[in-house]
Parts: sequence; structure tokens; C-alpha cells
Amino acid sequence: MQRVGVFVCWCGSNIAGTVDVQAVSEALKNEPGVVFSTNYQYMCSQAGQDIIKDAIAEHKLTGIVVCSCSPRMHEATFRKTAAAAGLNPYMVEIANIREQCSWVHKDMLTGTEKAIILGKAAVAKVNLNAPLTPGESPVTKRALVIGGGIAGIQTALDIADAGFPVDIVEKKPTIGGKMAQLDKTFPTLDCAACILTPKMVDVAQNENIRIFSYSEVTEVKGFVGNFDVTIKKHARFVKEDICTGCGACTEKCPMKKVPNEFNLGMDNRSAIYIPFAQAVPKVATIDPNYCNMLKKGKCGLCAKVCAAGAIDYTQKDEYISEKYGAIVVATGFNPISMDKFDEFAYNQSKDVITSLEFERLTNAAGPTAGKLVRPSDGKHPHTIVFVQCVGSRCSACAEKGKEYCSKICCMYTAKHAMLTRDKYPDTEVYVFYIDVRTPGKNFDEFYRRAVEEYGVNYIKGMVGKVTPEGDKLKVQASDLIANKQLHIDADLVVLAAAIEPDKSARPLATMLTASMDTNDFFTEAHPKLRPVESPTAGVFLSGACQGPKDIPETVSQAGAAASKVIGLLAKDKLTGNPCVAHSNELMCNGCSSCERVCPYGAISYEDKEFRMPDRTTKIRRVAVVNPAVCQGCGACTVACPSGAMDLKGFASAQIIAEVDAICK
Amino acid sequence: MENKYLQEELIRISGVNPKKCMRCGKCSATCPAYDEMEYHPHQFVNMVESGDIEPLLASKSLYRCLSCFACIDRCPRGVEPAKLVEAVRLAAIRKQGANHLTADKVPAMLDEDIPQQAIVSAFRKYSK
Amino acid sequence: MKVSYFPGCTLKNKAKDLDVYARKAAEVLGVTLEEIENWQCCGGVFSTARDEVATKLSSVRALKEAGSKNQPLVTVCSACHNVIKQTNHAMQTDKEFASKVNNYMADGAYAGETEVYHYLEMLRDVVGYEEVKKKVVNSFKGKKIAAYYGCLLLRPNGVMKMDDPENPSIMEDFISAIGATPVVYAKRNECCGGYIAMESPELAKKNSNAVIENAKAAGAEMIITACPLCRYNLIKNGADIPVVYFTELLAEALGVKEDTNGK
Amino acid sequence: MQVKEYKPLIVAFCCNWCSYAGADLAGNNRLAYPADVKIIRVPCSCRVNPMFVLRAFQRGADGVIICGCHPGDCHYTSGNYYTRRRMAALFSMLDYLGIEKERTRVEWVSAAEGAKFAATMNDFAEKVAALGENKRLEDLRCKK
Repeated sequence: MQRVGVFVCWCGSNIAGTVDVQAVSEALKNEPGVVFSTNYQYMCSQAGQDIIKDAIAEHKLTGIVVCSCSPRMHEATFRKTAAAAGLNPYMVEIANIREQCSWVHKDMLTGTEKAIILGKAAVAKVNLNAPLTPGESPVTKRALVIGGGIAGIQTALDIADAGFPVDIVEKKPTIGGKMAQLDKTFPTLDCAACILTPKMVDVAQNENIRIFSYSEVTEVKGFVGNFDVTIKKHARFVKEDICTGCGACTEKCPMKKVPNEFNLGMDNRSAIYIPFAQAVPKVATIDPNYCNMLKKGKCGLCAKVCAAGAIDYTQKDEYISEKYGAIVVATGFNPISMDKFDEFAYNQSKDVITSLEFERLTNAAGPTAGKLVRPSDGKHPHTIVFVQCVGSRCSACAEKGKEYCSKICCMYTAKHAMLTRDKYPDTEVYVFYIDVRTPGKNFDEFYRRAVEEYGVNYIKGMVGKVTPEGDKLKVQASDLIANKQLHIDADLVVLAAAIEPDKSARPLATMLTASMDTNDFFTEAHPKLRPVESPTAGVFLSGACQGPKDIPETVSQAGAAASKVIGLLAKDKLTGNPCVAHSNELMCNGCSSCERVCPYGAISYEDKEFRMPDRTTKIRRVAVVNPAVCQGCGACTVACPSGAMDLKGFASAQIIAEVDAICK
Repeated sequence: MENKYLQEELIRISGVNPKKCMRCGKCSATCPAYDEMEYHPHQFVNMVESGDIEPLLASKSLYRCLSCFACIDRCPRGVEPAKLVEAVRLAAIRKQGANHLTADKVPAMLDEDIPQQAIVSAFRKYSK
Repeated sequence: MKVSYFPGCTLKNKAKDLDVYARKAAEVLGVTLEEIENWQCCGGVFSTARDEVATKLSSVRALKEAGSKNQPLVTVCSACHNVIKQTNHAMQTDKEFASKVNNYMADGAYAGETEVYHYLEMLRDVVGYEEVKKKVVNSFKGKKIAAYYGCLLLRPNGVMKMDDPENPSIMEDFISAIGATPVVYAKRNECCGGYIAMESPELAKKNSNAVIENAKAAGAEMIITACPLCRYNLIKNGADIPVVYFTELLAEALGVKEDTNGK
Repeated sequence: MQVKEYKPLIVAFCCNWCSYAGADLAGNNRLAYPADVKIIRVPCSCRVNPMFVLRAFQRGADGVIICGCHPGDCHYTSGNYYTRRRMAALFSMLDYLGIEKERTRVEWVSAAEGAKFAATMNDFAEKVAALGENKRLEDLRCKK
């Protein structure tokens, strides 16, 4: 029989306000096995923990029940307390009387009644607890970063600097991500390429970093410290190690009518291409959808002009398997499609563009060499209308927009408006806004400068309709302050499209068993205290895959994720979860049911010799669980027809005891 | 207090929750009858929310809404201002003798080609 | 196939063309339009108020009759379509409203079971534009035609669900199917002014002019519509290009327009 | 005559990663649901043996609900799919035995869905309460 101690926490008035803690500790005194029961203001405080430690020693407790907040909050704390007093930490059970009792029930009577029942269930369970010792598993000292934008680049550089090898997997032919497409950055207006490209070069030159560009992750197995990852390297039909990036092939390629995705389709590239001058790795890639040689077997010009002999039309997709200790997700964002917002005539006029397209239009390396002209006729626009919140803060229709604020649009629109007025003072600039949101260092000052120094017309209101007519865009909008409907003949309309997580994030989350919110942003382990960790151990989050954020925020989160990875990789061994499955081999009949349901392949079979009652021996096939691989889900325990399989810490007998206690 | 009752009534029969409005003004930006209205779609939402309903009841704006539903479809928050305009209009014309359009006025408005649809629609919108 | 058909008041008077050509064309396409017996006017506009019951009864009766024959209900006038479809939606989703309406219904309750199609949806989804294309005898090849949706066909989108309300293609695809070139312009889904023509002809004029100008600037030689009131407003307010019902073009393309001479 | 107010007894099995966290979030946001709901934490919804459900009904539970991660989001990749299949079979058998379908439920509640958790529990408790006491499987020997 266990000697159980019960400790009821008041949590100030959080619990004591709705639960009569005295009554709870009194009621639980009479439960089987309970030899000590008390209550205290803050059990998690040092004084509270001392009460527990003293009681363990004084009453020779073999198990304790803490009636307090959620085990997700302080289970670890109380396990440490128990361990410090010489009790096996797995002899601790928590009755959640705060989140699942005092906080959701209003009156003292029902709250107390329920708290007692929850306490009884925990006592019933702890009576059947057994001391558990966690196993250990080694850590593969290599990290994987998925996504090669500024988030992935910064994370990889920081991890590599600490001396650990890192691989970056990037689905595009080059790293750089969205930041490579930007012109200037707010609020300092330094040029994005000037600060990003040196980092890209650092990545290429760092001997701890390998880049798998034009690649994607196709399979993830294993667990924290021991991930087995399969990476698919798409055939680029160019030998990466031989290509010098001279660009001769791209000049000679006869197929020059391929929409250039780097410039968002505003100009064309060749079928063999290097996305931009500072690409890393700077090697060519053949687009199989457009290459005549690959499609029809006719051409081969690029192979002829390549002095290095790097072209290989027979190249196949390649699969690489690698082991990693930690995985960082840095899959980033994209602007949403404007198809559902055609009241702004995006599909009807080339002169209605998104803000990212505006970045390319003003970028010196962009399709117009930085000259701000109308995409339709190449003329200088004299009146530009910026529309904020296109698809952001839109709760009316999930197919159309996003309910959240995209966070970066207010600032980049102020930047666009300011730069336009700076470079082309003859241009009239209107910004239609709902709210201007500028929290951030020097952000509001920046926006005010756009208005006060550069004379940008900020109008509170929304654009309702854009009508292309002749060479004008007739903009119909509201000015809420003046209480007027405005009609502006614009030359260019720029839409601040909402941003959404990259489409590759959802399947990746499934592979990683990492959770996502309803908007497909990755969820963090704790929204405030563990913002760069996924709830799945060993998976970390960097950049806009976790939520909309600007460059400074992305970079700081990238560094934070890197430090978490370094902390993990610095360990030689990880202590595992001792709550794993185990099979009672005397009951096991070797049917393989458990093996079939195990998602981790943790169960294998052995032929074992058993002594029979008549002193003969018999060889039987029985299940054996590998505790380092088992994650403790318990699927096998239900599949097992003979009841041989059970789960430590959540044994069938324990759960049944809880059910009985609740239903008493 | 009467306003409180009227406000609740308007919210009930329209099914509109004016609290969902985030003051973006897209309804008024898209309204094709804006210039002929003294109170605009966003004001209907805001004024019903604050209980300032009397001016709306007396306004000719009620009879300028075209029921084209542009504000309903384009509102980013699903507020549906046109339904509120409709509710206020009904509150006005349901009072005895408050019909906005009466049969004797109709002949003067007609021409040879006007479709029946226009007449029945106007009656449905303007009279009880 | 047989479908129930609700012509509506205007189609029996000022907009006979819309009706007559719709029937002729349907025959060629293998669809029989069975007119609802004793149908009553839909009222022209849908009242969004949840306590407006009496004005919606005629629509429910028509819907119920089509339902009793297990047929979808097809409409061709934009206004009738809007009213009937919104009424049907209210019957499906607003229980309180539905129970009030059912108090007026003889034999059995109705809960929005009948499917409502616009004639255009019938062409697109039931007959198929490919099928229409095959039956075209007089192609409008080379003709630049602008579709005018107006407001009632597409909105509110949550109920009408006919097409993308901001970037529709159902009428453009129809124009392509009869061999012509569709002209896309922004004002095609803006209101012509509708019934305001009675009260404030100036407002109707302003709106209609904007539509016409926008269509012409985009190169339109002709405008098609499904709504008698849209057509009236556009013509009345100085359209100098033809404004015709889409069914008329369909009948002409299918070679049955002449048969209807004398109506 | 004194009638004791009928309070249903509901056992909720919640997976540790999603639904238990969802229940915690409901608490954090002070979203009330009936105290009749008692939660048992399991690592994964697939840990719930049909025997546990039967045991609960045998001991007098009026309703049993099992909550897990949304399909595709299971912390253990596929556990909730097992739950879905196992419980579908169990619940239809229970229905056959006279335990109404409204007394049993599998619901997906993510860690972010505190509101859904509370709403689900409110709805479930209401439906179970409407059915009244479960007498079908209750083992009277277990009654005090």
C-alpha cells in the first residue's frame, strides 16, 4: 500500500476563490492510502515546495498528489520537488483544480465538489503508480533548417557559428527568400540586397553549412535528437559542382519567354536561368516546363556553350537521407492571391499591382531597372493610390481574406509612399487606411515623416471600387473624416495584399507532427514563454511561418531559435520519456497487432524460451518495445487483444481507477 | 429608452450585429447612391450602434438605397449594412400613414417602356 | 429534361423577348420549361428583414410547386431569380422565418428543398456550354459583346453562389459559346440604379451612364443583360449601342429567332 | 416529496497535446461549462480502450466524450484515426445496446480551441442531461 500525501494549493484566490481548499484537503484525508493532507497558499513557491519535501520525509510518503493548476504548468516543478526529497518523480500526480475547475465554475459548492472528485481520481491513480526511470538517447549533432529566406539564413549562420553543422533546404534554386526581392527596408531605408547578400555569401562560405537548393523535405521520421529526414533534390539538369554561374547559357537559350517568378511575372527569363545576379548557389537551373531539349529533345544550345560542361539533360531527382538532432522551420510567407478581390480590378488592369510587385518595380535590379513606370504603357504614373488591408482583417469570408492583421503593410506602404514622393515629387500619392499601425522602434516617426515631410495624403477610409477606363484607373473610395465619397483618377493602384504562410507549410507540419493554427501558422509551445519552439520536441520556429513579422523581428526570432537548437545540440544525451509501452511477455501471444498500429516502429518480435508448467520449455514469439523509440501514445495497448501491452504512467489499471473514482 | 427598444428591434429584424464594424468605410466607398444620401451606409451602422436612430428614420437616405448589396458583399467584416438600412426603412414606413410612395403618385413617374418590375419593386421598398 | 419555370411579371409584358427566346432556345437545347401554374409576382426585390413574411409567400409557393414535381426551378429574370433564391435560402437557414411561412402553406411544410437555377446556370451546369457551342448555327464571330450582370445576379454571393461576385465569367463564357468575343469591364457588376428610376431618374442616369461609358471604353459593340430593369435603365439613359437580352442572342445563335416573329 | 436535482455524470477523456491543452485554455479564458464534466488525461485519444468507456457506463456515467487532436494534427501522427475507427464501432454497438448515440461522442479540439472545448462540453452536457439518467449498462452492485 502506498503512503500518499495530498497537497491542495490555493493559488492565491485563483483556486481558493471558487474552491473550499480546506474542505478538499479534509475530504481527501479519508481516501485509501492517504496519510497526510494539507493546503497552502502557493504550493509552487519555495515555501510550498518545502512543505512537500518536509512531508515526504516526515510521513515517509511513497506518492504525492498535488491539487493545483494544470499539470502542463507545474507537473515538472513538483516532480523536481519530489526528486529533491528522494521520491521518484513519477510518483507525483496532479489534480487540475484550477484551469479545469475553479476557473470554469462559478460557485463554491460545485467547485469544491468537483475538486474533491478530481482529487480522489488522482489519489486512486497514484496508488497504482510505480517508480519510473527515463531512458536516454543520443543526440545527432546536426541541425536542419527548412527554408532559406532571411529567417533560415540567420538561424543557420548562428548555429554554424556555435560549431554545429547545419543543412539548409530551400525549394527555390537560390536562397534569399522574400527579402531578396525587396528594394529598401523600413524604417532605416537601407537597401535590402546590401544587407542580405553578404549574409547569403557567408552561408555559402561557411564550412559548417550545406545548402540543398531546389530541394524539399519529403519524409521525417524519428524524434528529438534523432530525426531521420529524406530530402528530395529536384533535377536542375545542371551539375551544381561544375557550373561556374557564368551565365553564358542563359544568354544563348532561345526560349526567352518564360515568366520570371523573381520579378513576379513582370518580365521574362530564359528556360535555363539564374534567378538573380547574387543568387546562392550561383548555378543555372533548367526549367523543364519550358526547355525545348527536355520537352522535345531538340535544341541543346546551352550544353554547347557551357565551357565547364555542366549541363546534364539526363539528371534525375535525387533523394538524400540524413540524420538531424534538431529541425528549424523557416518556411516564410506569401502575399495572398488577389483573384477574389477584383473590385480592385487586379485581374483587369496591369496597372493594379500588389505591394511586392511595387518593390520589384522600384528595385534597381527589377524589370524596369528601378524606374517607376506603369506596367501597361511604361509611362510615369502621376497619381498613385495605395490601398491598405486588402484581405487583412477580413473575417467575412475565409475563402477571400484573412482575419488577422498582416502587420507589415502599414510600414512598407509608408515606405513606398515616402520613396515615391522623394524620387518623383511631381507624383500625387494617396494612402487609404483603416488604422495606421506602427508599433516598433522609430516606426511611428517614420510614418509621420511620410505625411509631414513628404506630403503623402493619408485618408481614413477604404477603396470600394477601381474601374479601369481609358488609361486611367477610376478609384471610388470613402473619406470617413470628411464624410465624403472620393473619386480619384489614378495611374497606378497598389494593393497591400495580406500575407499567408507558404503553402508548403501544411504538409510539412503533418510530416513533423507539429501543430498549426487555423490560419496555417505554426503554433509555438507557449505563446509568451516559448515563442520559438514548436510543441513537438526538437522542432523550432523561425520567421513568418509562426506569424506575420517584419525583418528585425524575424532576425531576432531566428537567433532565438538558433540558441534553442544550440542548447539542444550541446547535450550528449537526452533523457527520454519513461512513460512508454511495455509488454507482459507471459500474456503476449505474438499476434503482431501492436506492431501494426505503432507509428514509430518501436515494437519488434523476439523468439523467447518459456518454461511450461510440466517442466518442458517452449519457444514463443513475443513483442518487445524499444523504449528509446516508443513515444508513449498507447495505440498498441488498445490494439492488443490479450491485454499484454500496457503503458507506463498511464496503465489501464490506473485509468480505470480514475474512472471508478469519478463515477463513485 | 424608446431608442433602446427600437435599436434592439432593428438588430433583431435585420440580423445585423453593428458591433462587428471596424470602421473601414468600405461600404460607403462602394455605395452607388452615396452622393444622394445624407446618411451613408457606414453611418447607418454606427448610428444604430449608438442608438442615434431618429435622424435616420426621418432621412430620405432610406429611399435612396438601391438594395444592390454591394456593401454586403464587400464588407470585410460581414456586417451587411444594407440589411440595417432595410430595417430602418421598414421601421419608418410601417407607421400608419407613413408610406413613402402612394399609388396616386405613380402615373406621373411612368413612361411607356418602364418595366412592371420597377413599379412593384418601388412599392415593396417604399410602402407597406 | 423537364424543369419548372418561373417567368415573372415583366416577362409577360414589357420583357416578352426575354421569355419567348428563352423558351425557344431551351427547346433546341433539349430542355422543357414547364411554367409554374398560377404563379404570382415575386415582388421585384427581396426584403432582407426577417419578419417580412407575407411578401415572400408567392416565391415559396412557386418553390413548393416545383418541389412537388421533383424539378428544379429555373428563372431567367435577374430580379425574380434574386428574390426566389434568397427566399429559398431563408427557408433553409432561418427556422423561425420558415415556421411563420409554413403557417400559410396548405398541405405540408417547405424547408428549402427545391433547387433554384438561373437560366444561365442551366446553360453552364446542366446543358453545358460545349453543348451550346455545338448547336450554334449563326455564330456571332467577331462581335465584341459586353456582359452586364448588374447587382442582382451575383449578390449577395453567400446566397446566390452563381459565380465569383467580383470577377464573374458565366456570361462571358456564354458570349464565347455563341462565337462572340467577350468584353470585360469593371462596371459590369455595378448597379444601374434599379427601381430608383421611379424616384430619382438622375441617380439612375448617373449610374447607367457610368456602366455604358465603361463598357464602351473597353470596346463593347453590344451589351447583354438578363434583367428587364437594367435594360430599361441603360436604354433610357442614352445607350448608343444595342442593349439586348442574352436569350435573344442565344435564340439567334441557335437559329430559332425568326420562328418567334409575331411572338 | 423530495426530488434530488438530476445532474448528469460525464467522463471526458482528453489527449494531452491538444484537447487537454484546449480545456486548459478554456480555463484560462474563463469559459464556463458544467461541473458535471470530469476530465481524465490520456497521452493520446488512442490510449482510450473501449473497456474504459464501458467501465464508465457500468459505474454510472451518463455520457462519455473522447477528445483528440484534429485529423492530421495528432502528436503521434495517426492516433486519432485509430480512435475514430475504434469508437465508431464501439458507439454503434452501444447504440444497439440502448445507450443512445447522444451519450457518446468523439470530438476534435485543438490546443487553440478553448472556446470550442467549452462549447462542446456545454452542448454535450445539455444533450446528455436531456436524455436523463443512463440506466442501461449501470451495474447496480457498484452503487453505494
